[in-house]
Amino acid sequence: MNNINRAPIADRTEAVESALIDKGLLQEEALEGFIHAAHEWKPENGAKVVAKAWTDPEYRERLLKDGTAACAELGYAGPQGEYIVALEDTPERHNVIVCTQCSCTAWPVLGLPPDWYKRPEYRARVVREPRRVLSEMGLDLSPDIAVRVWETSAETRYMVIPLRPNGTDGWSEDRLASLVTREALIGVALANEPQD
Amino acid sequence: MNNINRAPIADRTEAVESALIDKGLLQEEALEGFIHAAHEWKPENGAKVVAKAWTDPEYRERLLKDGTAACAELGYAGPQGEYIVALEDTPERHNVIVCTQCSCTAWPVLGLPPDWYKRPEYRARVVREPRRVLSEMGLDLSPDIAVRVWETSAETRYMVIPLRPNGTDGWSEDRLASLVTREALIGVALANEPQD
Amino acid sequence: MDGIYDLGGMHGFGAIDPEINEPVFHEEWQATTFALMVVSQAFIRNHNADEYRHSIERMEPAHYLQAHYYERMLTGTTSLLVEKGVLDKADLEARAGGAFPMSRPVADDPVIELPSQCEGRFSVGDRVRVLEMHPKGHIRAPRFCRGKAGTVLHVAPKFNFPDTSAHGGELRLEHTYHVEFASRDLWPAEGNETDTVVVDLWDSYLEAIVS
Amino acid sequence: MDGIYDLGGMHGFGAIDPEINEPVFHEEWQATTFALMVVSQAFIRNHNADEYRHSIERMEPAHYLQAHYYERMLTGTTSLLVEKGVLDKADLEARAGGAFPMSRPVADDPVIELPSQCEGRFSVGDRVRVLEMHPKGHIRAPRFCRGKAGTVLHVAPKFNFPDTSAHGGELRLEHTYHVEFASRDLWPAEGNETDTVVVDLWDSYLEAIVS
Repeated sequence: MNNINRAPIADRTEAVESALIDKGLLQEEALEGFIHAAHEWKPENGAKVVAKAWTDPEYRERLLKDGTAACAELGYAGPQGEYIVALEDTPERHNVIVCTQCSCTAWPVLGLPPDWYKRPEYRARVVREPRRVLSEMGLDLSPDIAVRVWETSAETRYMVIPLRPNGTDGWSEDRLASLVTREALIGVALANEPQD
Repeated sequence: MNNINRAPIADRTEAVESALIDKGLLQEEALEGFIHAAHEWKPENGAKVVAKAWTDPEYRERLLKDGTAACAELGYAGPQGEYIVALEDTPERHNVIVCTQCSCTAWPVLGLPPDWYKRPEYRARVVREPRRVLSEMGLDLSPDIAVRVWETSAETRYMVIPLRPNGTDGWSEDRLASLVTREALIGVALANEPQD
Repeated sequence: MDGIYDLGGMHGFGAIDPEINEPVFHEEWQATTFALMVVSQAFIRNHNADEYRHSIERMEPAHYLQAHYYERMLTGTTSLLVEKGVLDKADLEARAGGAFPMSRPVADDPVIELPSQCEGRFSVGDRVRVLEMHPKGHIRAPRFCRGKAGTVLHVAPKFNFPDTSAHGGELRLEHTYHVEFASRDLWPAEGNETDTVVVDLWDSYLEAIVS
Repeated sequence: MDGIYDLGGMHGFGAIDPEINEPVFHEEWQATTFALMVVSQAFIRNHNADEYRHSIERMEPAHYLQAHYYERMLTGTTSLLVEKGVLDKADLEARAGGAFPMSRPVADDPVIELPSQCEGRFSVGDRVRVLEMHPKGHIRAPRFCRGKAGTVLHVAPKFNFPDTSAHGGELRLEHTYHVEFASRDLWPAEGNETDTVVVDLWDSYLEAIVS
């Protein structure tokens, strides 16, 4: 039963598309809009939110109090962003996000999630052995730092506000944003250090 | 990682065999003996045990008290038969066997287990919804009959002694044995009714 | 359902393998599938996200584990379109030139009775326990926290209770709570004493711990 | 390990599909694999059945679920032969003309400390509870009965305790017990009141229930 020879996945996809078009339910161009939108949801958006929070204490406060509204201020809103909660890293606590049961993510600020986030390995392991997973991914946390893993099991969508790296005093928001990767917004990495 | 194109399973098997032969660890003929033995373990053996238990009350008593010894009396012993326990069906209780974690079976009296017994479907479902599984397999049990599912989690190997069908008075052991299938010895079927 | 999708805490999985500069989609069919998932919501009567999630959870377990995310998306979406009579499986297989495996059917009797909790019962700081429940249908409380005790960190707005809405049942709004569990309460042998896991849980999934 | 092999009670699986007059082996490689598994025991230092079972449990979960029984047998057996230095993976892949996936490595720290119980502690009729334990290595108490209470039906002879022997640890002999659980205690919503599940459990897995 499991060794069925499935039609190639591209052919299965085209079968659904062509069947919907032939039934008059879909116009081919309709798909383009959604594909375009998917490219507008990206971690660069979240990076700008973080950079602003690093430089503007009042914005940071608004972001922590109402993430959805603070992201919308910068134009980031939409599906999978109906209730955004920003998680503040501190020297004492590191935050990391997962969705063990599917692959929920805050699309408007993190983008569609990367493959590793959606695969069974990350989903199975990070809730149970986060330090080991982070270490394998290149982030060794001191045992003094508490790890808080956030399981995206309902409708809240999370983003991490990583610690601002040292040596970035006086940097512009744009320059700061360039230090914030998707991995940092998920919590499997820190913000990048400035390159000398 | 999961979509690896594995070498065909027959080629992988041959790779192991040829590597062991080239290392001088194995002579090709050595395998034949084990393959031959595998064909000697068969449900017809268990059927004979059941038929004898149906006709010889003292044997039945010995079988229930020490299944290993009673099977050995008829010449059925060997690997996966070191501690055999026979389970007696009654009008009030039906027994059914599974190994949820691998596929352990009493080889000498049941034979190597059939594919359906080793697949995830049976292993996952029969402990939790035995009545439904049995019904799907053609055995509808009255709600008045208790179901006892035996999970082969340690070294005990089980066989079921099904109820002797009506209309078999005076039958010889051989004739009775022909009514006992592997499915009946596992408990997913009853002994066959005599054909008119 | 106690299904394969509920992976949190399962042993036996290997390394995470991040890709540098991963594109939004790796292949065209993935982009198409994403868009088909979005537009299909319009063709499915009373479509909701819970029913959609469950359509993926119902995939054959071996297929689920092996499939790419967008193959899971296509399988779930198409299964719903076929189940609702919008598309026909035989027609799709003819078009695809081969087998097009669908998700397995919804279980009989998929929902367990949990009283509606439209008034939020809990506040920040409350100690709560997740019910030890095992419905055959959709549920969003991962198994690793069922039966476990935690503390409410945050009260989130009300959202549709997924267990009923996934199965065409009652649409009811309930608060969800960010409930923090000590990692050691979930997996005694692992983690640091200070490590925690926060799970976002509907009111109906919880009971008060009276101390 | 809380692994994929521990399937008892998992939802989402379909119909059982028995074959009429099934042969002992369907294909020649299956017979060869069976014989290779048996003879290989001689080439593996201190081989035991527990280590062998665990070599299969350590398969990649997606591979495990999808593989035929004899493919699981070949993968486990070959993984042990490679791990023990008898065979070489690269050589096998060259011979096979393609990838030959092995089982994943044994976890660090696979065994949890359980005191040896060489004297049988329980008798027929005793009420016992299965410990709520989750080692990363081999264990033969299925998860569906951990933490649950049952009654001893039968005391079986002593057998090697698998959790330690699978990992090259202490060889210790303990009685196993046929412990009967009410089906409703395992899965409250299912089965009849009279239905039960009997699990064969080593002494170390159990604790007495003092009433």
